[in-house]
Amino acid sequence: MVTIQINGKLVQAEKGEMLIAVIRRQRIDIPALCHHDAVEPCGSCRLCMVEITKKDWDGWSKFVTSCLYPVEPDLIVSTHSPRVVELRKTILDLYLARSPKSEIIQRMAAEYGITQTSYQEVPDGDNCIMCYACTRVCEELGCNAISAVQRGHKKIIAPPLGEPPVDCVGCLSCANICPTHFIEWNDDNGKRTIWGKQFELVSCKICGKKTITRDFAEYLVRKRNIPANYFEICDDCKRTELTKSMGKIVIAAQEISK
Amino acid sequence: MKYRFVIDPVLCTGCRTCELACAFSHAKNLKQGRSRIYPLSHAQDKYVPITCLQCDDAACVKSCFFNALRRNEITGAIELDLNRCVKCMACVAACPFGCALFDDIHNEVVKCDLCKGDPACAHFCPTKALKYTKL
Amino acid sequence: MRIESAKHLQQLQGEYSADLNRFPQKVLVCCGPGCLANGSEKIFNEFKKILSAKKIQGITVEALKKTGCHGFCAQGPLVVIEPQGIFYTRVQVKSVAEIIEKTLAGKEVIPRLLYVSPENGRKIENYKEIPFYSNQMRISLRNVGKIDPENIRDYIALGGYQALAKALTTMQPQQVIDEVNKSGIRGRGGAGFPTGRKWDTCRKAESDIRYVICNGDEGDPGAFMDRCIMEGDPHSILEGMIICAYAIGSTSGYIYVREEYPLAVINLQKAVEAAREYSLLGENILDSKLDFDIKINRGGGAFVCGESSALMKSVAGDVGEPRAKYIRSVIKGLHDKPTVLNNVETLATIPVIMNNGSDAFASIGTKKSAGTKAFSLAGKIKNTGLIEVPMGTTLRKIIFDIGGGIPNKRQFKAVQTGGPSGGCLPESKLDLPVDFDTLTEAGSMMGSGGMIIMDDRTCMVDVAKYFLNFLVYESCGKCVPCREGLYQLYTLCNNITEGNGKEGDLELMENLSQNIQIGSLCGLGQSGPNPFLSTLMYFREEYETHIREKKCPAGVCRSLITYEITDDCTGCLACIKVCPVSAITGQKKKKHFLNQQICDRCGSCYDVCQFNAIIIK
Amino acid sequence: MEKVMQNDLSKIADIIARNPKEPGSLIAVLQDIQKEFHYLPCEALMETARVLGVPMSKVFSVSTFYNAFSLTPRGETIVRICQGTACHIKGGKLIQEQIESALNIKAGETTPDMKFTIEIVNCVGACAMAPVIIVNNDYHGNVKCDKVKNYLDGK
Repeated sequence: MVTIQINGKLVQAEKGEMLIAVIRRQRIDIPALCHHDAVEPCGSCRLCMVEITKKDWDGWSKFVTSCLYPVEPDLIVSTHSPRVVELRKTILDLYLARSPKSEIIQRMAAEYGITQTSYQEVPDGDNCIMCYACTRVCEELGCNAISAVQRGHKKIIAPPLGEPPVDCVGCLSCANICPTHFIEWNDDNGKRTIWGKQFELVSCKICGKKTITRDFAEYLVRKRNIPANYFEICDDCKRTELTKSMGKIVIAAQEISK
Repeated sequence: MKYRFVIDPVLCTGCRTCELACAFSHAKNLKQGRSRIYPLSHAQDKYVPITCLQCDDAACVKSCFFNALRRNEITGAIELDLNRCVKCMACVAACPFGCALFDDIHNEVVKCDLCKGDPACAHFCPTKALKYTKL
Repeated sequence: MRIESAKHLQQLQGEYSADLNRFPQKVLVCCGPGCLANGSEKIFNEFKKILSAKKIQGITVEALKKTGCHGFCAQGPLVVIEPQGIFYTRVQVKSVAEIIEKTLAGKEVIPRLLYVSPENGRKIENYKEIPFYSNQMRISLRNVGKIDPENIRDYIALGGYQALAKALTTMQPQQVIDEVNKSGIRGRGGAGFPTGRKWDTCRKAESDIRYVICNGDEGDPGAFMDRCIMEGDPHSILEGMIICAYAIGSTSGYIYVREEYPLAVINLQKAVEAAREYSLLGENILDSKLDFDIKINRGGGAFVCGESSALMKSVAGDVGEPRAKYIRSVIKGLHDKPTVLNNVETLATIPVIMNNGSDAFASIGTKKSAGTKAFSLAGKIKNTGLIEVPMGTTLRKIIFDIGGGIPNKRQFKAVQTGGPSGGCLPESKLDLPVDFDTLTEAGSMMGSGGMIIMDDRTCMVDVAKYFLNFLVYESCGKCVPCREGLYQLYTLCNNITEGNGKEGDLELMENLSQNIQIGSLCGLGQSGPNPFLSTLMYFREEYETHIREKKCPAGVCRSLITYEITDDCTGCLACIKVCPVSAITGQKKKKHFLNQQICDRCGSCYDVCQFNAIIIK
Repeated sequence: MEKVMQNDLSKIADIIARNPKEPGSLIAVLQDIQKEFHYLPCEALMETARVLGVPMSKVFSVSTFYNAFSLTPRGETIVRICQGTACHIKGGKLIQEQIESALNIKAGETTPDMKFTIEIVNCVGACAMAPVIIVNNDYHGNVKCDKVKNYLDGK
């Protein structure tokens, strides 16, 4: 355990824990777009930056992304110092120029008093804010179906060669983790489409309800050793089946005890 | 593990108090959550409360790539860390008993977490068909 | 050939040196990038052809050396005859036979090929008397231009690998580090981090494996010092790396070299192979139980890979995106192991420190920046080329005494140092002594050592725009301030050059710049606004003229200028010949006419007009 | 994308086999393929991914990140225009425009007859003779606007 100071208050933190976790535990509202507990931090959105200093730093301070800075003893953290707030404003302003239609960006910017970007809107700007959440989640799954392509301002997230990604299993993790809901997909008529690739959805053997994609089910069987028959029926029918078999046992037990 | 959740189906009358208790105790933003327990009927007036069995070698835990499902060693429950969940539905599909669920109201995956050690369902069960007992 | 021990190496040096000096004269043909581009390869081949055919005055083809850059690129192709030091400039293939006949056979100097002093028109025979050379002090470039980089024997003959032998046989690793520390050498790659401290931290980091990486990804546009060392004296880099490996306890090293420098890749590869053959790389080097080998990695062409963590990712075969460095790479670098990353020039300097001692090195330069620094001079300067001077030399001395000043009687306006991370310094800063700290204080930085000199025909807003464009293109795109911020900064700057600047733009840009500096993930973004901020600091009125009067005082921003032909036109036809779009028409001895509709304002006519009859409005 | 011939496929396999079969070889393998074909055929990318055990997405990411790689076939003659700082202030941009208009393509493009490709390079380290263009492997220094066409003739 180490003790650090956040906005003037002494706080206990686990050694090696990232600052953002400690800050959020204190119910201090600190914005972040690329941070998600499910994936490794990458520090691309820069919104969670805080100003840190120590007593023996002679008044010198530095700016770090709290999602990527492990706590150290005697750290003095300001989450809303004037410079940090100014920095967040600039970043949100830049985001607003890039993704003016994104609701979450609009909302976050408004919280920092920005309703209109100071800059020129980026031509063809879309809602992808290049936070890498989708590629990181895909990497974590071990699929690596999509990646960042090109570099700099031209960078986009795309499947290899811009074609339907061979390694995608259609689990929707990327679409779900995307903070701006940019990744499009749809389920229709027992088929799921994402990244231009079509997947067959598994139908429940009993009621026909659609669950996950066949590819994802097979992936779970292969990678995580889960019996294939677990994926044959839906959760509702599984409970009904369980009730039936439990019921038989209950009745049999009652018979015996009589 | 220090406690065990015990279900006695014989005592269950299908009153669905547990469902209500569960939904209320997991309410967020004044909206009730989806119940994690269901007293289902298997014969005339005979019910079995179905909820997560907190399996030892749990398929849901195995299916999660993000370490979002972890066992609470004190309560014995497999808890879902919503901050780590990306709604891939692997656990929902993998649970052989259909006890990992998707809550359309809160738009999140839910499963029984034994209310962190004080299961509301057991608390309110009028017939004591549900019990949470110390080992 | 296996070199068994330090003693064996010493014996070989004697042999090789005698072998090298067995000819009465040597011919050194510069094959540096500048001279090569001017056809020095053909000159070398001509020498080779003639000298292979017959022996002249005891000189065989073996006395002919294809060397690295001699430095004075503006006068290339260069041929030097040693030991007299006769310096032939702008040599052509047809002069080769003459040089052989007159100078080699007849010991006669050819005045036509000598360097002419621009001050008094005197022809200077020995290069050591030319101000360009006499004002220099060469340490990292000590062998460049003097030896055949492809021949390890040349390097050994000049005392190469003796520093390694000294370190391995007479010093403990910690002593080596202490010596480097005491010398006060700071990293020549730009940031100027003390090299000894870096090695020390790496040595003390707990790990079974440590790596040495040489950063040869010289990405700064306008800098070519590292290229010249890699091409002209690759063994000095290897020697520095092996010494470093011994000091920190590493067994494997990498040289990351730009693929845009194909000759550097080839020469380094050959050097590594030769060093292996001589057992200077491999197992039990010089019988000291040190095992070390080097692998060469070619860069893929990304400026950001000059950044340490990006470079290490690239060495590992990944996309060169930097990572946030709360753990420094000396502790957790390549493959998460402690790694020393040093610049080419730094490593090439290490053997000199070992040989001459730390005190000798520390006595050169300034108190906080010891030693010498290599610079490449380019842009609007007479003596473009490669130089090395003690730290603390003033910009004025570098630009005017060594560099010869500004050509075409134009006015000095600014000098750009430090590449895209650096800045532009105006005339008022010319007396600054050049070292790491003064340049940073003045709003620029040392960088890797590129110096671009600008005259009054250079628009500072355009220069800032150029660098911003470069950085937008080279940004890896990982973090927002760099990806979006630099893009917006470029857009605003571009608007100004196109006459669409507004009041308040400069303030917005300043604010944005400050936030990019503190908000970016790596050095590229953090220093990205420097070219803009430094030009704004010293040339604010130029920005304001662009915004308020919609004029470009330097006559560069094409949306803001027009060219006109005045009555001074003598009708010489010169401008008509050079106009690439045929916008100028006219007859001999009659005032020419410029069609503004066709003119694309390239300025070719302006530059060619000898009568100042073309003006910029 | 052009179909790669059968003997090209074996060439690709040879190139990959020259390097250690590990993910760290990725950039080196792609550089060798680029050198051989002057671009990266998509079959080569897939084969590289398979042999080195690197996800295809990463291969694609790397091959689009670095300047050295091109995913489209290049022309016979590659005209590289240096846009280093020294070249820029000495009029490199004008040279670029002249070359673009002479070949009627933009930088980064290839003429429809597959004869020329224009590439922009950020400094080739030959700043002493700025502005510089490189036609295939021949350096041309102190390039003048009106002489640009001469360097392209006969290619």
